[in-house]
Amino acid sequence: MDKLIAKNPCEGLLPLTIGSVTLTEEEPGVMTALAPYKGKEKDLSAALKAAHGMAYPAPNRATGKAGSRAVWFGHGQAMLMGPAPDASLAEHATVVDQSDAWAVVWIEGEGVEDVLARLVPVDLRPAHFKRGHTVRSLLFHMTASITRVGDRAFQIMVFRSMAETLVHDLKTAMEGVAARG
Amino acid sequence: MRIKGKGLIDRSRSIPFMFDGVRYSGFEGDTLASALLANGVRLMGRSFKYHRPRGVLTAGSEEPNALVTVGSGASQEPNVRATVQEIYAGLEACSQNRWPSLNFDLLAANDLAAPFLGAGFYYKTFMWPKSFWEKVYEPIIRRAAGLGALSGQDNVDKYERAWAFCDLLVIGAGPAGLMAALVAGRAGADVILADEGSRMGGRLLAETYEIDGKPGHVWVDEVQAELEAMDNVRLMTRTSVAGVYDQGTYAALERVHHHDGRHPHGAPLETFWRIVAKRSVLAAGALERPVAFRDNDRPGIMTAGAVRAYLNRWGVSAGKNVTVFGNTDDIHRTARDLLAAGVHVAAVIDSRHDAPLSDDYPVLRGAQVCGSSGRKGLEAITVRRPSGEERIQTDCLAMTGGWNPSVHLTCHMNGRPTWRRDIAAFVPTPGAVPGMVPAGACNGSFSTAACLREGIAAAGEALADLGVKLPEVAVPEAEDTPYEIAQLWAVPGKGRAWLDFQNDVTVKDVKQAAVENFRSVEHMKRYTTQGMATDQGKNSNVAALAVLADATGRGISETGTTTFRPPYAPVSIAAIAAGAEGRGFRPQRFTTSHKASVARGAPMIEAGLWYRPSYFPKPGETTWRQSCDREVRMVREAVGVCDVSTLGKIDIQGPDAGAFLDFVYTNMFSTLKVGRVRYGLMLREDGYVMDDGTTARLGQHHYLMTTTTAAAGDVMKHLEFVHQGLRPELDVCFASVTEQWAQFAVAGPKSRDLLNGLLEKPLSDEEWPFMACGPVKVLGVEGRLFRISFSGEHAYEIAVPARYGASLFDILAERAEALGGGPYGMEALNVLRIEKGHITHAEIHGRTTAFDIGMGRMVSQKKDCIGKTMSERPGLEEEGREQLVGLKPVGESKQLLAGAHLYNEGAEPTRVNDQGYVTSVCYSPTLGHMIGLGFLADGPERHGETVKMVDGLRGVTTLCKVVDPVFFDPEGGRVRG
Amino acid sequence: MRFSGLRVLKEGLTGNKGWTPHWRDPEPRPEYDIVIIGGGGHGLSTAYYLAKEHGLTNVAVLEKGYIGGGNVGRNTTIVRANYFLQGNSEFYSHSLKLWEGLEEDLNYNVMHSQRGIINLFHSDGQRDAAARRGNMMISQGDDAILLSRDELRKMLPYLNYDDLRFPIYGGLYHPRGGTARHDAVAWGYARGADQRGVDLIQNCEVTGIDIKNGAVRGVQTTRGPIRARKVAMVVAGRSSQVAAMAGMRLPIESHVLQAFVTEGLKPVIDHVVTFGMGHFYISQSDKGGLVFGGDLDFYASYAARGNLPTVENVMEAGMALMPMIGKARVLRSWGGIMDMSPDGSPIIDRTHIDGLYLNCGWNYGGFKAVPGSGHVFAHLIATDRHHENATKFRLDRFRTGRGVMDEEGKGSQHNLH
Amino acid sequence: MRITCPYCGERDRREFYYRGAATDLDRPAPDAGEEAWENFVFLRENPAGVTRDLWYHEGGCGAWVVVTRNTVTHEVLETRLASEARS
Repeated sequence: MDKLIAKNPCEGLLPLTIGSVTLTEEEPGVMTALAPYKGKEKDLSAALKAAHGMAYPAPNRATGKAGSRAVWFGHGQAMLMGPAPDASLAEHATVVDQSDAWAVVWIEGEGVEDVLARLVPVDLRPAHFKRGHTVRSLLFHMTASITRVGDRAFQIMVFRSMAETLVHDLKTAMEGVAARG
Repeated sequence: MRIKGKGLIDRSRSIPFMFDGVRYSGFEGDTLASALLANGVRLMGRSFKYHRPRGVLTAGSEEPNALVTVGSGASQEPNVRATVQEIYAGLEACSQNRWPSLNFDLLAANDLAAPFLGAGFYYKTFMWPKSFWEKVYEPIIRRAAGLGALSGQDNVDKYERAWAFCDLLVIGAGPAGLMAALVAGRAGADVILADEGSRMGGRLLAETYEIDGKPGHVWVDEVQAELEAMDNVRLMTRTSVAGVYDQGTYAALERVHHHDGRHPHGAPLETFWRIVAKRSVLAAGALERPVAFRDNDRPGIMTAGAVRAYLNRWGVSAGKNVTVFGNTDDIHRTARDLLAAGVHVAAVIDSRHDAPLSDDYPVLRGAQVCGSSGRKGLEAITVRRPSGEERIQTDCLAMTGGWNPSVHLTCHMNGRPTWRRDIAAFVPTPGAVPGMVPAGACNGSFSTAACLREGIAAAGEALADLGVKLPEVAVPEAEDTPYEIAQLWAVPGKGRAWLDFQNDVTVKDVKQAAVENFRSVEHMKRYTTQGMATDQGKNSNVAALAVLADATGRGISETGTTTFRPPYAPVSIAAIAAGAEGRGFRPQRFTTSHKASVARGAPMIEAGLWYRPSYFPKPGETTWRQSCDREVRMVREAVGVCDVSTLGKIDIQGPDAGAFLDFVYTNMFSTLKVGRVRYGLMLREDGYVMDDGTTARLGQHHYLMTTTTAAAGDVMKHLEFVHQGLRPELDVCFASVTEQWAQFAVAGPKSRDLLNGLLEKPLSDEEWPFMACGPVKVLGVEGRLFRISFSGEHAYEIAVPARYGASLFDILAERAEALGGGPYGMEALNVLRIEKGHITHAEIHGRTTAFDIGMGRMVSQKKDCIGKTMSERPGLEEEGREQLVGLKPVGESKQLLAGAHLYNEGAEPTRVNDQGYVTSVCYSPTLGHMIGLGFLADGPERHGETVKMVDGLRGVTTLCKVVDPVFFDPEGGRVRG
Repeated sequence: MRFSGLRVLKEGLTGNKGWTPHWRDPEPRPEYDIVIIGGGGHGLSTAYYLAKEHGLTNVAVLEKGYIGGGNVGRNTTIVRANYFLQGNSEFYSHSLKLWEGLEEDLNYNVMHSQRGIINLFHSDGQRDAAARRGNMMISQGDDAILLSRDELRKMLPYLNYDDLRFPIYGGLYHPRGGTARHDAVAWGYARGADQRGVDLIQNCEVTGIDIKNGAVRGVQTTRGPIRARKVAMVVAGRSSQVAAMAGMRLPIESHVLQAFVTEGLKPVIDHVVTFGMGHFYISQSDKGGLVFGGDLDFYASYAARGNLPTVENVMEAGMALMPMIGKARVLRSWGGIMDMSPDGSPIIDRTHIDGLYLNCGWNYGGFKAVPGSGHVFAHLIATDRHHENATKFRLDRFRTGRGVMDEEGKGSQHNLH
Repeated sequence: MRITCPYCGERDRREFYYRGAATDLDRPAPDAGEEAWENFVFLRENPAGVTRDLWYHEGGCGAWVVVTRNTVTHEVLETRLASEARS
């Protein structure tokens, strides 16, 4: 009997360390896009809190913690990352499985902001972009979700099909920063 | 000539370099220009038009003469300013625009023909005989023109782009900029200080000024050290701010490795910065302007400020016997600096009648230099005094016509500078760039003390808006000499007096332009080419317009300036485009079956950003057609597998999902049953077809829309617009799930057999009729199945979460092969759909209506939808429109070509006889001949008629029968069977 | 004065003292038969052909700034006749023919250089579209050649054939396409019109259009009122504002289009080359600068200056397509104001006001149209009938949907053409 | 150029897609007549000065934004969500 074998988006591409910065693939678990129905944002937030222990995130913010996070994902949308969504959420929001739609990487180390400054048109320096902050923006030519998850660490998401370009672009930037010494 | 003990160079480090094949040496800190001058080299280039011998004129990026080519091979860099290029061991530079050599340039003959080559001469000649312009004249002109040469080889160097953000960007690190950055930094503001030089300090490095009793450069070092220690301050040297854009966006070019010739792995040669600053202080300094007099372009004649810079910063005297000429006190400072360094000053020629006298050097008051001599370098000047003309031997003339504040960046947003009569210069107009405050010399304040004061004030003004309060700072003590100038643009007299050195524009040219009624400053510029050289008129604009003003009897203010446009200093294309070369031009999107397809030998072709397999060659197949024909037969006779994941998939949910779909599609979706799929047509608001695709109803409030691969992004944008902009009251949400699902078409009479091995429950026509959809378990994984068909066969599309895509493709392909089928690519997909008359964006190319493609009846009359009203305009659905038909060759020629045009059988193939065109063609292995789809005037009424297909490009004429666009199985029995 | 090589020689030998103004600067008279609003390329050529072809010389061209100060002096100087839709095809063909005799006609060297244009294509679909275009060009009587990738490699060896994100499949070659010296075109027409008696009035801004009983009577200007029987609006970039003076609302949105020139370089690019995947077009001027451009900045603007994202996009396309230009440095960038129309094609028509004529909506393509536009517009003004090569540029085509010429297939969103 | 997205704050212009005049929000009734529809789909005020137009935060949050700005100076005066600007 045949069996379906799962593959990660960045398989064969990561991990990668250049200079002081390390890039690894993250396995985020279940990813669920939540889009609250009209006027249901508060109810959804309450349900989310009850079921998963985190509020529905405000724009540009992520709630929860590693392994169980809700990341604001744009106009009328958040991405629940980690737990399988509780059935109660569907009363207040559309619930769409996106577990396989995104390549998720973790980039960390001294100078990581300099690496991202080569690709992202948003100020991600610690004073302006703190832990728990997130943006929807561009990473070179790709739309991306970027979240600060540590003092020197970011989670970056792009469409799954673009994993190779993501790694290529980050690698080039990492080399440029490393070469500056 | 190097002067002992002078300069800010490191004499302990001697550096060898080459210029025009000759080995020289200089010191750490030298530019190519300073090192060549130190070695006694004066001739460094040739002018553009007359190929006049030229030496260095300035000591900065505005240099018009000393342009060289650095390096060779793919790294060859043309038009490098010798005044900016720092030397390093191994640097190889060559002069340019000369043949065979710099010293002996045959094209210098142009100089003799100068009387015939004046302003705009080419507009008046080269017209006879008619054919000679392109064949003879233009090629000669082209070859003679241009400066340096590109290598012609692909770029191999790395470049980089980056972003930076700050509260305050300070542009220029002279006294004003340093002071502004210092106080802003102390106040805790987030500061970037950028300077184009290799070292901060600006003119303080070139002059002998003291600040707070210390030599200027020592003060600079102290300030720099304090700034470096601040976390909130970022210092960027070798960084030229090139452009100012809206809302505080600045472009800057950092030269990262030009100065050392090193290429550490991954290191960029240049970085192109996008700096976003809430406020900025412009402290760009000023540029000195030459004076126009006869033959003022000889090597050895340079600006006085450059002579001082070479002396004070690089310890080089530009001559042994120097003369100085000008109209401000700067000439006396120049003489004093030279004398202090032990250089002989032959004479100081001051155009002002009340000029100060000196005991140390001869001063000729009220005098002007009116000519020069010396073949490839200055030997003597002629001075005109009230008493008569006098010749003075000299090997270097330091001249000044005063200073032009560097107002350029304040003009990038359409600001016009303001003329200040007292300093005979343009200064920035306040508010020209929102949030930018000019300070110091660029603002027309030339003394060191004024620069320091204005630096503090500008930082205060800029930051006050941001709520940052500056600490009290004492203004350091420095010279505060008033700037006194007597206007002097061009010394009257015969002969040619240069304004634009590189482009060889003289005072006469400007006057002639005025005579010919090119009196607007823009006309003069365009007619003479003044200001269009690599310095963009930095050395010539003001003097040229002063000459024009004089020639037209207007004031300078009234005459106005041309427009300063970005970039301030030229920026390489490679830097601005960094990262986009080759495959980096756009992201690459790979399907989950990509690797497996490549492993099977499939050539991958671009489909938007995606890659898709063209065909899957089998052993023995030598052409794509063989593979394609086999794949088509395979689908028609057994089963084929094709990755269709690239089609856009949009998940649409909410109580109003049905109503929303009814509004974006021409046909009804609210009436679709759960578990069923329907084909939908989408219009643009102007009534033309936008896209098509199938939409499945997965639940009461849950739909899944598919779009074409090409239009996926546009459709998403459109849906968001319709929802947010036109129908925000509808409770509906959508999410792209294109990437979540890997989806494969399984098509052919044996498709059900293939799938039955993978699904929990065998498929039946009762449970799974044509256009059914629903959830399934695929080898234990939750998936989705759609019984839809693009090929016209009994077919399904099966979807699983993308992580399983690669695995499922392998299993499907292997099982298909076991059933006598296999995977198929885009070529076969295209043939299958043409055989069925299915359209793609080759047919819905943005100019076709539902009426044109035979789907007019799909525009429901029961409801409004996007595009409906405009689709009912008379011109969009009337007689004479070109409409979709099938085409079949019936004459001798059996060839059909997409892009060919259609004519009536007996008509000449001319535009006026045009009846339509062919959009898609293929060889149909099913039918055994070529078939085509096209648009023909009133086509549907002409089935059975013979028309003529003409392809003039490829010399093919084919008689075609007009037929129904559905060539194969018109009843559609196979999809249901 | 007639220009010739001999004249240049003679003047050179006598100190260049005999040159005279290329055109006069007359004071505006109180009345003309025809007033043309706009002293750009199209306005000047209209005046020229009114005088030359129709003997109408009691004509004034009113220019608010200086002659040729608009888009005719800020473009990438490309001249071509490679359209594929009826209406456009015959018009640009007509215009190109006028270009081909322009130097002799004007006695002015506008440096029309038929160095050939190559439009690259990067997919089967693009090749089919190029073939459709090329076949239309041929059936119109113009020239077009379909080049294979191998033929291109020989002709343009410097393109990126091996590593391009969107590989080159081939090109559509239009040998009669090329470039011209933009300013000279304006000056040549200005001089020609002036010599025939047309008054070119600079620094004269029109502030109002006088209309009485549905007919035009003249214009108000910053230099006083001027009466006229016929008034022609030829003010691409300001069409909406001028038409508003006549109470008209146009199907026009104004957009910035940037262009770029590099420092002078020895010849490396002999043709005009366009990239099919990044909207990029380039040629090398006779002075040696690479002259190139790309997309609009895409937002409505009258600022005549652009922004960085478009600069970067254009450079990206250039670098991707021809990696050898990396070390060329951009010397200057500028922006023109484009009249973008809802189908990407121009409007040359009468208006609902008697004696008021409209010429606008040139999108990206106004420069190459300068001779043709002036020629057919002069015909319309003089005869009140559309020229046979410009029957389809009607103002009402959007309302009726008849004869829409959407070459890009992008529909009514103005900036997508 | 920088535009303030009501959700994301000030962002570079490259993150946005431009559509055109905000009159695109004022869709006429299907039976409003030829003139109203021509006006809506094709004709434009096209002012040299303050205008309202529609931008889509495509490289960001996906919001359609009505931007009030000056077409001569490029000054941005106000931004609002399209979904709220209309109601």
